[in-house]
Amino acid sequence: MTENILIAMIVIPLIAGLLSLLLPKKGCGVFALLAAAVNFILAVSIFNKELNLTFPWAGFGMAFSLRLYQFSGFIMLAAAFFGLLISLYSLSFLKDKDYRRQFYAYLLISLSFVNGAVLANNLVVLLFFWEGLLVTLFGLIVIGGKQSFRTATKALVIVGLSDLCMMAGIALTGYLAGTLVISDIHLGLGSLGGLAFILMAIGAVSKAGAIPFHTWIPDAAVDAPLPFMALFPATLEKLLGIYLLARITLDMFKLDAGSPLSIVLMILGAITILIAVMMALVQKDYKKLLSYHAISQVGYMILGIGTCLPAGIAGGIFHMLNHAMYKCGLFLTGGAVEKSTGTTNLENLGGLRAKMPVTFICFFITAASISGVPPFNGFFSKELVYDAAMQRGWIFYLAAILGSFFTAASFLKLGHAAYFGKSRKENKDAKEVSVFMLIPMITLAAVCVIFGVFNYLPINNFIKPILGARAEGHNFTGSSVNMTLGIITVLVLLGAIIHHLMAAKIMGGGIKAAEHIHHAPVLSVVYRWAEKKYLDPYEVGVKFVKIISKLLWRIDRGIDWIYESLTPSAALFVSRTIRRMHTGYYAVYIAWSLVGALLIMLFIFR
Amino acid sequence: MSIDIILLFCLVLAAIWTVMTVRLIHSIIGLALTSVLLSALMYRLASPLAAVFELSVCAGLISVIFLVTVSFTQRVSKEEMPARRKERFVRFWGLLFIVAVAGLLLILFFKAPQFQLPPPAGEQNVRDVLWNLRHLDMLGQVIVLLAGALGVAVFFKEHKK
Amino acid sequence: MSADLSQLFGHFMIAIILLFIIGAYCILASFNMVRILIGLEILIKAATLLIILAGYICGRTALAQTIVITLIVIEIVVMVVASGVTLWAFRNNESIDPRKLSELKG
Amino acid sequence: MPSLFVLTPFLLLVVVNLPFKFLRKQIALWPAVGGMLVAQVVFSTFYPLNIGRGIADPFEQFFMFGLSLDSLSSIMLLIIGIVAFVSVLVASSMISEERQVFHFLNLILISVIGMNTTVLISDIFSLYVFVEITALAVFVLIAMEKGKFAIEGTFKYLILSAVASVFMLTAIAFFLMAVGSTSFAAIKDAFASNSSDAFLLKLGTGLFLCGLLIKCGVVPFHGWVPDAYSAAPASVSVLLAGVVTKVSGVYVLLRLFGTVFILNAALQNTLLLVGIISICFAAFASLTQTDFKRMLAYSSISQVGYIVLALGAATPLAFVGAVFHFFNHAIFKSLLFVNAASLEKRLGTTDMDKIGGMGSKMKVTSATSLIGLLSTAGIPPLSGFWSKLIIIIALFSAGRPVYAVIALLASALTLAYFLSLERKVFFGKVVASPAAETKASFGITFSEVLLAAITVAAGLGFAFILNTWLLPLKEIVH
Repeated sequence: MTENILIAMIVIPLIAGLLSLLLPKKGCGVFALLAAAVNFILAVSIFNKELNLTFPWAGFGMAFSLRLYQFSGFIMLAAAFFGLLISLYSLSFLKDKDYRRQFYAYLLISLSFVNGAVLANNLVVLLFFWEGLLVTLFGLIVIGGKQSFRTATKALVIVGLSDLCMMAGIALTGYLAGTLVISDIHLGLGSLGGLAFILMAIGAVSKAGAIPFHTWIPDAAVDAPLPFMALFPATLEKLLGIYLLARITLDMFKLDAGSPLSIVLMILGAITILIAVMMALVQKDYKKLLSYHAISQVGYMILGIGTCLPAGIAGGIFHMLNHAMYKCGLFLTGGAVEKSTGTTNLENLGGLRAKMPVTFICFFITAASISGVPPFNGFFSKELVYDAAMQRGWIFYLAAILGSFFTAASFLKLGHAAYFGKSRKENKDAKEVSVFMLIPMITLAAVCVIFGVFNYLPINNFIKPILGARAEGHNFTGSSVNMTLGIITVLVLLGAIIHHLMAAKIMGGGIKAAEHIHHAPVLSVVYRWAEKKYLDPYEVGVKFVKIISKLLWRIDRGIDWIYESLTPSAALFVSRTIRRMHTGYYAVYIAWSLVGALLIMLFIFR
Repeated sequence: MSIDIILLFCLVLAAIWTVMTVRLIHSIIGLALTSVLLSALMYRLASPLAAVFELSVCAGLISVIFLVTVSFTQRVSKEEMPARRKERFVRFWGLLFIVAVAGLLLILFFKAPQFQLPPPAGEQNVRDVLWNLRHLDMLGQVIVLLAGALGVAVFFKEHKK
Repeated sequence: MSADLSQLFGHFMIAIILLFIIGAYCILASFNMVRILIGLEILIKAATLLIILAGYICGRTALAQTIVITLIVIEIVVMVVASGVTLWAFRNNESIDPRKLSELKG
Repeated sequence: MPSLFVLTPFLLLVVVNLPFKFLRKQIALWPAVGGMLVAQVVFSTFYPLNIGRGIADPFEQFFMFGLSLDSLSSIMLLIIGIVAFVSVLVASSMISEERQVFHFLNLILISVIGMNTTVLISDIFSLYVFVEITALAVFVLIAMEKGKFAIEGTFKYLILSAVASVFMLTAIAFFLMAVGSTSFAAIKDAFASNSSDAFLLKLGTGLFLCGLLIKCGVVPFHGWVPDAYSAAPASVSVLLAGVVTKVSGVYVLLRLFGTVFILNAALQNTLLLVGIISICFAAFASLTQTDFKRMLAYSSISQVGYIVLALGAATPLAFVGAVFHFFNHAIFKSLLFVNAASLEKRLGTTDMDKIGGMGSKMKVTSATSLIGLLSTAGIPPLSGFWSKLIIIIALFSAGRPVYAVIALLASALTLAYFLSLERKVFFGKVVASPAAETKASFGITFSEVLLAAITVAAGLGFAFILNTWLLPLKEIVH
């Protein structure tokens, strides 16, 4: 009867979610926490098992079939883990919010749908849960406030459109493969196969939030409740999107290194990395900056999987896990700052290091992790991706490493502005947040360290089994796969730090606050050396980067403009023309009918 | 055969007159005339019962209905007539043209195709068919008449306020 | 199908097609609702004649007559309702010009 | 058994019209009609579950109606029952004047008889008769209040419907000539056996198709649809949009072109083209509508396009998808028209420029309308999604990927216009609140909740519905 546990994984959170709508507002948080804990325990208990469950569902080959194996178990475990942490965090964060009942309900239902989508072994079942997440996504953004309906609509339209692509992809795949059972599908990339792959991949990467399907995420960062950001764009969507991308590249289609589609994926990854990180660099809002990084990091995962090399795939999936950890952690620190100061605008923040030491330490670890500082986890996954990207072409590597540089730079800026510098009067009353909010942050930071230092733990337990035969004879663990690349990474990071310090000085942003770095024995020398020699080019460089960033901001908003203005106005034009054709005079309508009838008769007797 | 052709010709002429004539009353009379010719054709086609029905109901009752409607609504003075005649001609000369051209083309080029017909059935009496085989149509007629009665009640019955 | 029947069909068909043209033209070009109904009547008459013709040609006059009788009953009720609509259009607009009935549009 | 669905309402109609005063009392009329419809729903729901199929029909020997009840008819009966019941419920809270109530219920009964018979019939001329009866009853229903717009809408509907009748009658004449009979069985044999004249059959099929397309109201035969839907009184527009057009047009299309006629390639292409044109054209047209009911009418055209499209794919799966979409569409479109009725009752208008921010004031209406709109746009897990999915899969497997992709893109358009509607009406700013605010009545609220519940339940339990009610359809399609 162990198979039934698969059903329980879907049904228990769903029912709990619906129940929490009925509970009184005070109790629902605790209830949701318990439900999330049960979900987590279940996920742990079936991790590393292989189960199959099929029962007839809808005929025409659409059986309700679930399959638990290494990969799905891993994703479920991760999702359950984050679900648990977020519900714990929300307990305090959403204490006095009116919408918390709905929030918990959507959270639990989302967990249920994630479990279902991950377990699904039938494309239609997958689509069912996948699309179900769209509804909870909409609901979660909408409860944020007055402005959020617009954002929610935007998200719904963008994600909904790409899901329609995926629906078409699924229909096409089912048609080509002759079956809808995922584990039986092994397609080549012929002309139609390629189309099916592209359609499915659009669904996957847009769920993960890659460019150009990303524009709702920064908007949601401002409008939606913060735990939503930590839960959805930062973790669950990445888990699902990358999961599906990995499934379609690894199992369902045979994507080889060197095939044009692989290069398309890599280019998409590289572009996503660069554009989003440049965007992040010019943000002045804590949450918005983080949200752009949530987009940028997807690029690494897509790049990694797109290489189709074992190291790259391992790196991509590992990066997905790591990213979920640190980005979730970062958003949680953002939430802590918002909770205690009431703002996330960097211009109104400063000197929080002393007032919120625990938050600061968590921020420090997770930020270092996202920047790829050894020995935190981000470093190792990025190294795997670098290694694979280098093998496929130096240009991809260059894009990745540049992305890394700017990531580090922007987090230095963020950390500097929020935690160092002078304390502003807006946040002089700030104090450390409650323990419920701290525990998730600390947990995540700790895991970042553990997965970094003991990186063989996740790699051997989670990642390698997924790759199966592909991983034979490869070793992804250890300090770094490729020492040279590792050293370059470290140098780049140092460069980023220097860049930040110079920039901070030139821009006049609280340089004193960075003194501990400034006076570090080695750095001070490098710093002084750099200051003398490269000051002017540096200024130019900084300006140049800023111009590029501004330009990219325009491009980014341009994509937004296509979504928000161009397409609608074209549609409206067509619509108005059609409306004008309906003059209201009956003879016109009869004439249409007669002409239509004539055409049909001609067509039939052609 | 030739009687058929003459009747058909008259039928078309009557229809054209019905449409082209200026006064509505003439139009209604034209329609009744068309009906009469139609029932004659039905008689020619071995359908006497339908012909009787057509004659009594279409030529009679429908004309009455139209006359009632016109008497409720039409308000055209005699002075307006010439203007109306002109305006009507402007709009309807096209019909004459189309009918002439189409009629000519059809007469010249329309070849009656040889159809493959279903096997002949034993001749049945109309009453037998109507009363024994098509109960549903009878029910339909009853309900249609009820609907018509309701229509009259809704549209024509003035009710006190 | 004998040659006689074929010729008969041809003659009737020409008249029926002309009736369809006349009726359709009347419906499309009339500025008076009663005339539109008259146009409809002509169309329905053409269809009636066609049904009788079909019954005659394939030797099912009984069935065709039954159909036509039912059809005539329906036709008259449709005309009653249509007259009612015309009447109320006149009461609402002081006119039975169908051009006045084009306020619902777009 | 099948003739009960015709005779029961007929008997009720006769009883209601007997000249006894107490029978005309409203208090007896509403429950009688409502109860009859509920009974119809219950019977037709359990038909596929093999309950009540064995009940002998005493009328069968007496009247030779030649009715036949199969899986397709039972679904249609179910839909007719539900929607007519909802329409009666809505009317019960909108109409109060005694004469009007009497007329309304009589006409509803007549239209229900018409539709019930239409779906049970197996003779092409009787089919025409009952389609016409339904239409007649609905003409009077739309025009019942005799307002300016109501008369105008009725007029356009009447004229176009009469043109459709002419098409259908001509087609019937050709069928009669080719087959020598008007029963479905004979026509089906004629198609299958090759012993009849192919040209006449083709001619008849084409003309009948044109007539039916006018009745369905698909582009370019749709001119009357927005006018009639928006001009009808609230309760009638529920009936008209939810089931009348669907049964007298779309059902007949499904029945004839799915189970009786054999579609050749040209006919399939015709249906596919008409379907896809309707989907896109109407979706665009509804984008800039300012009247709630007009927008719904255009969306109705667009959704009927999906059904026609699926029929054009001509596979059993597509047919099942079409019927499922038919069911879903009837339910959620009625739901949306009930929402419109609710707005109309409360605010006296359905012009969206004059309505705004009703979300907080009309919670049930706004929530249920969201369900209806999302289901129409095909957002999972609501029912509309599943039927669209089946249609799309069927189109792919019938080798028509282009149509499938266009249909998908159009459903994105649907989403767009519905979201704009939702934002205007329920989330936007509160536009000067009208004086005539009354409380929503029980009838409307109940029907909203009922229909929304069916939509959600059909979405969550679509597998069950598909297996129980829709899979038997495969047997009647060829």
